[in-house]
Amino acid sequence: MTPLSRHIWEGAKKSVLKITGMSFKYGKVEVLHGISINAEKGKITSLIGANGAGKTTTMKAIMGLMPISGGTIEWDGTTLSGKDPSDVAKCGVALCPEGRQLFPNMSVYENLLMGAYTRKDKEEIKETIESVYQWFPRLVDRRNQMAGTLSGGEQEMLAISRALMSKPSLMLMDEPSWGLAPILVEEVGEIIKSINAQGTTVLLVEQNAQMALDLADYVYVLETGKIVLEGAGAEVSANEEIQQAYLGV
Amino acid sequence: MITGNNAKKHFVNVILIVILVVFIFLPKIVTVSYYLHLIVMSLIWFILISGLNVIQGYTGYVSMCQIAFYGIGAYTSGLLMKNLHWGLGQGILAAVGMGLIVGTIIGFPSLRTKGHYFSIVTLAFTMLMFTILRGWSGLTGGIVGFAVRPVSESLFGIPLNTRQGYYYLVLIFAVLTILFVKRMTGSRTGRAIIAVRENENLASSIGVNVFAMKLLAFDISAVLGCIAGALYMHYVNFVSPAGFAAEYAMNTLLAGMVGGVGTLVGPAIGSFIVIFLPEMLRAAALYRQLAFGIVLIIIVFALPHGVVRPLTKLWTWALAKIFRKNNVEEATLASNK
Amino acid sequence: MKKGSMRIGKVLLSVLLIAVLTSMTAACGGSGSGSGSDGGADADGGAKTGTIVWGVDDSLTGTGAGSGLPSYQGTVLAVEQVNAEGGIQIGDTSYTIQLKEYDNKSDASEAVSTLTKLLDVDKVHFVIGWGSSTATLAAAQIAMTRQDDVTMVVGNGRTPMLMVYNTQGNIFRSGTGNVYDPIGIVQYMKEVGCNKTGVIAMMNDTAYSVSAKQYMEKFEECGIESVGLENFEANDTDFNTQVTKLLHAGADSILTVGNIIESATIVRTIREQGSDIPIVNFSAGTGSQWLGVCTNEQMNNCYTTRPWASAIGATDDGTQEAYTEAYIARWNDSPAQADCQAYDDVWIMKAAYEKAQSTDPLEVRAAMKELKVSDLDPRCVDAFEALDGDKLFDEFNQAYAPYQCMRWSMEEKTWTLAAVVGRNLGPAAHREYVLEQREKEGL
Amino acid sequence: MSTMVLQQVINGIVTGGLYTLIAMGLSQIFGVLGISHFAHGSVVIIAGYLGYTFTRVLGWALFPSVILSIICCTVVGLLMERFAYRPMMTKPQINIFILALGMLFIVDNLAEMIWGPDPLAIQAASNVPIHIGPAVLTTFRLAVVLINFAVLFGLWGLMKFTKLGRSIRAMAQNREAAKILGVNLNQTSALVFGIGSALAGLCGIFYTSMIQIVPSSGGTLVLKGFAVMILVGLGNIPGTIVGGLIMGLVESLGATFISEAFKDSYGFLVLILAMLFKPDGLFNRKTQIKY
Repeated sequence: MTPLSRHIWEGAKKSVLKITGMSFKYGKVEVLHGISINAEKGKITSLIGANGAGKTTTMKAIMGLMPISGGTIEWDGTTLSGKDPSDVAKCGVALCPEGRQLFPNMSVYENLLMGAYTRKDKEEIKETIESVYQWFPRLVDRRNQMAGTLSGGEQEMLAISRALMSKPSLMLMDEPSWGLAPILVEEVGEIIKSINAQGTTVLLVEQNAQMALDLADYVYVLETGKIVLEGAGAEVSANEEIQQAYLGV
Repeated sequence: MITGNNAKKHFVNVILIVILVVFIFLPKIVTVSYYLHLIVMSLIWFILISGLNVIQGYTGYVSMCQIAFYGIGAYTSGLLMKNLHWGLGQGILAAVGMGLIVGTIIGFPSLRTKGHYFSIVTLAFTMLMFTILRGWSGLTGGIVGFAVRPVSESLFGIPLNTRQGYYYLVLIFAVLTILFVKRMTGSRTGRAIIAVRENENLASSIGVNVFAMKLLAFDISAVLGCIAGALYMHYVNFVSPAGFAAEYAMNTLLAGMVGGVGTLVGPAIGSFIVIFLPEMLRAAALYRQLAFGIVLIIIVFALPHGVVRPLTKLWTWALAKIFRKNNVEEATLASNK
Repeated sequence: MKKGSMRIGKVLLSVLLIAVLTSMTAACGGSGSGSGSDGGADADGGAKTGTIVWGVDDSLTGTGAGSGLPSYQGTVLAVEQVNAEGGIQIGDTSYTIQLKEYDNKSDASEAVSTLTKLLDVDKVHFVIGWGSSTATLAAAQIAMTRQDDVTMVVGNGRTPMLMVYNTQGNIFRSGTGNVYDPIGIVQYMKEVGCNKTGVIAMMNDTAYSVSAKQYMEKFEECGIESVGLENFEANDTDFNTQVTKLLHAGADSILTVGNIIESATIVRTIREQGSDIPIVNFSAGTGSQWLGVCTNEQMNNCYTTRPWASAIGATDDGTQEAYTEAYIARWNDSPAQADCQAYDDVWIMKAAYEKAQSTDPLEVRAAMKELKVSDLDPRCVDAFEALDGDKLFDEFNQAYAPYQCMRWSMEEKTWTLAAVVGRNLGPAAHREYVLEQREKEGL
Repeated sequence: MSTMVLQQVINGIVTGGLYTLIAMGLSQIFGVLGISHFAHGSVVIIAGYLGYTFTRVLGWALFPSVILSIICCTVVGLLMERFAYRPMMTKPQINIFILALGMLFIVDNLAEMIWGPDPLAIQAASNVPIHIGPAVLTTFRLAVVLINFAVLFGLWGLMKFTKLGRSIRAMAQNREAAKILGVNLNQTSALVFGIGSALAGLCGIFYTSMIQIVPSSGGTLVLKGFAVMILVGLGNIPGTIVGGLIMGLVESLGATFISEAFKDSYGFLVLILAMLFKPDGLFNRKTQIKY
């Protein structure tokens, strides 16, 4: 796994993510009840929890896709809450959405170009595409193929690389392991590690608790919209309740 | 012991009978026969929009060819009377038959599409029907249209060529339509059609033959549309293609929409509004069409779910208000027993 | 009935709500408006005055607006002129005319609603206007069943079927029906060089299709070879297909039969296809209407042969010029075909009232039947033909007027009189046509 | 006989081009926003009537009045998107459907009141007939065909190779993903409306100069545009060009060989037959249309 070339990541050095007391309502029903999450700069923070605990809602709230009803979201000194997703993207935040959400009738190359939508520099975009191709060789020979025709693993790789195209300083990853064969889950884990190694702060939301715990420097456990437990990765995985609830031990 | 619920039912039945009585004596109350003319037209349109309600309300598909069924029903019974001298009864039966045939012919291609596509394809059918009615001048008399003699039959002794007589005929058909549609929605097939509206895939997964249900709903709307057309033909005794152009498809859409789709009350309110509103706006003469368009837009913005939803809220509120008092009495009655 | 009664209740409750609502308006609506005609002493005790209310039913919007709007404007112009001169004199009372106008959108159900409202709510006994055929025929069905309540005076609704439904004698028409003998016009066409003529007509209109067939019958008599009959629709906009067919069939002249604007577009299409053959239009329309579609050059070598009474110089006593001036002054729009017809209807009504010397509708109707051409005010635009006994109407209440043939003059950029040619088929042929149709319709 | 067929084919190609122009706007707007934009027909007649007013009533030269008419009708399209459709996006689909029809209805009546019911036409200046063998094509109609293909080719290029084109296509395929990547949906849909309305304006000008315009032309034209859109399936620019030509040819040949009376209905007949066999359109892959 050759490390991505140096120039992509200087942007990711300094920032930190602070979410304080965020709550969210679907109509009259409150789904998130005042959760607070901090993501260390350059660290992998992961958020685990059962299905419907509010993980994806949190990710969408950060990205501005859903208006939050309380609390603030701050990234790199600027408040994101209340911003339109296109502005959030301009602040260097990239979301690799649940279910990948590719553009099925556009080629791999065009999907990648869309990833760099917020960037104006033509030359650098070409360089980023070349480095992504080095990173994911399988995408090279698929470059003119319609995204809809790729396999599950390839689609996940395309989704991640599309998010990388905007040179994000904060990478939000929503269940990257969804629907992938175990060996591919391993591969995706390696990719996340190396992205983080380059200094990008990663907020990982995963149902696959094992993978999340292995990767994460810091873990938050979310149940029915509330943070029930938080701590360093090793500490949380040692906790019996977590093992019973999430690891089936 | 009359519990709260039964009392509500009795109250409703009483209102039901009162309404029926009022409608039976309506010709006596409404002296100016112009307004009786409007009420007859509204009842005819009630039957037409109830048909539209079946396909639109219960399968969620916006059909724009109800006005074409209206035209087919009118032309079928009209031409049969003019050329073969068929009577009113035979004319309506022929219209029903024609409704089934045309409903299936139009239904097959259009029901294969969904949502907006379905509406546009049905609108294309209305255009097609209008062009055929206008172009086939040998049979249909072309753009100017044709006339038939007033009906000679009479109903329970009242001659049908008078306005009162024809009013009762149309009233009977309207009541039959309500009973039929209510019976159908309550029945097993009715529930299957509603299941198709809620979730087609789910409905087919539990064994509902989705296409057959949609086609059945479409045929029912076609038959009701053709009956309304036949009734209109023998009431006005003259028909021209212009009355069934795409422009009037707008009126059926408005009536279905304003009244609120998928309810039994919707067609009643929608058809009365579509007939009475242009007459009220008649004073605007030159600007009448424009006013009608603007009202349409206002309704879309103000009442996205149609008139019925606020009305049903009002109705349930009124019922609750009346019967809460009774419940209190019963509670006290039961407690001191 | 228990299970569903809740929903039935809702249905009938709302229907009741609306029914009660409308019956209330009906009750108050009925008495409110003025009755057909009511006399009354003037406030200052001078000459007694009164008002007569007539209904006007025309297609102000919709497909027929092309003739409906001018027809309404012609009516208003005449009524204003009559009222300006003190209205209608009956005995020592002078009645001013009031109009109650409704738009029937040249549509059957609208015509039924508007006529019913005029009769039941506004209680008028005379309804004039009727600029389009469809609405007129629909209303005629009602006139047949309510002969005592209404008399229809039709202007430009020229469908020959109208008089077939005039079984009760309560429908009058000043505009010449389209059943007429085009022999005069066909001879004139021969003179201007039509040898192989292609016909393009609105065949699905009963009026125009009858005329087109009569033209083609007369072609043989006059030695003109007919090279094809093409069809088009009302409001059609693209005629390339038909024109191409006729030109390729070797036509050296073309006859168009239809509405003003469609005929003008056909002329333009012919000129655009590079042919300058003579074009005869069985159509009317003012110079400006034709120039709205064609250029002056394209109109060269074009003719029109419709009964266009307000053609300058149609009669030599200057009535057409006076009418055209008055119309342009009032509506700053040049007169077309339907307006002068409706204009004459008002003068015919005035003559009937003054002949009957009463405001009773049935007496006025009887007087109108017996009207003589000489009774009419000289300002009548149409040069009505005096039938036997100088009568205006024939036994089916149809009036007759000769036809003019006009040629386009490039200098004056409008139609100029070329010849007074055809006369209509006359009462005998009209009777034969009506009786034959009545039998077919089982009247 | 063969010269006649050639002439009808030429007539069909010319009118087919117009149907493509209007279908292109409808297809893009439907693809990106899921709106059946019936009021597109009104945009066409506004451009036509303005073109008539500028050239015939005010007597301006053809070129400036054409440009001004197209600009005006583009503004009208943008206003419709901003103040009519955008607030209704959250409401049930049927409301947008009726809103669009309502606007078509209103503009129809306004046009009748302002410009009157009679058909009007823009007097095309250079109208010299050109003879292609026995068939005839006026210079103006040739210009129409050429401009038509130039515009459509330009649009195809824009969609295929530019960033704007990509973002429009992306938005059509997955709104949320486009939003995440920084595409401003409101701006893009306004742009799509602008382009669509400009194309409709061009169609209005051509239609009014070659044939003539009546207040109800908007309705018939937009329906033909929809027929083409559904015939070929969504967002497929080359397909829409071919679809428009098919519609034009079917009408002119049908009118020649079958009967003139049903001229308008042949197009719809083709649409209905297409629906029988390919509910998703002739050329399109199975697209997943979300409602």
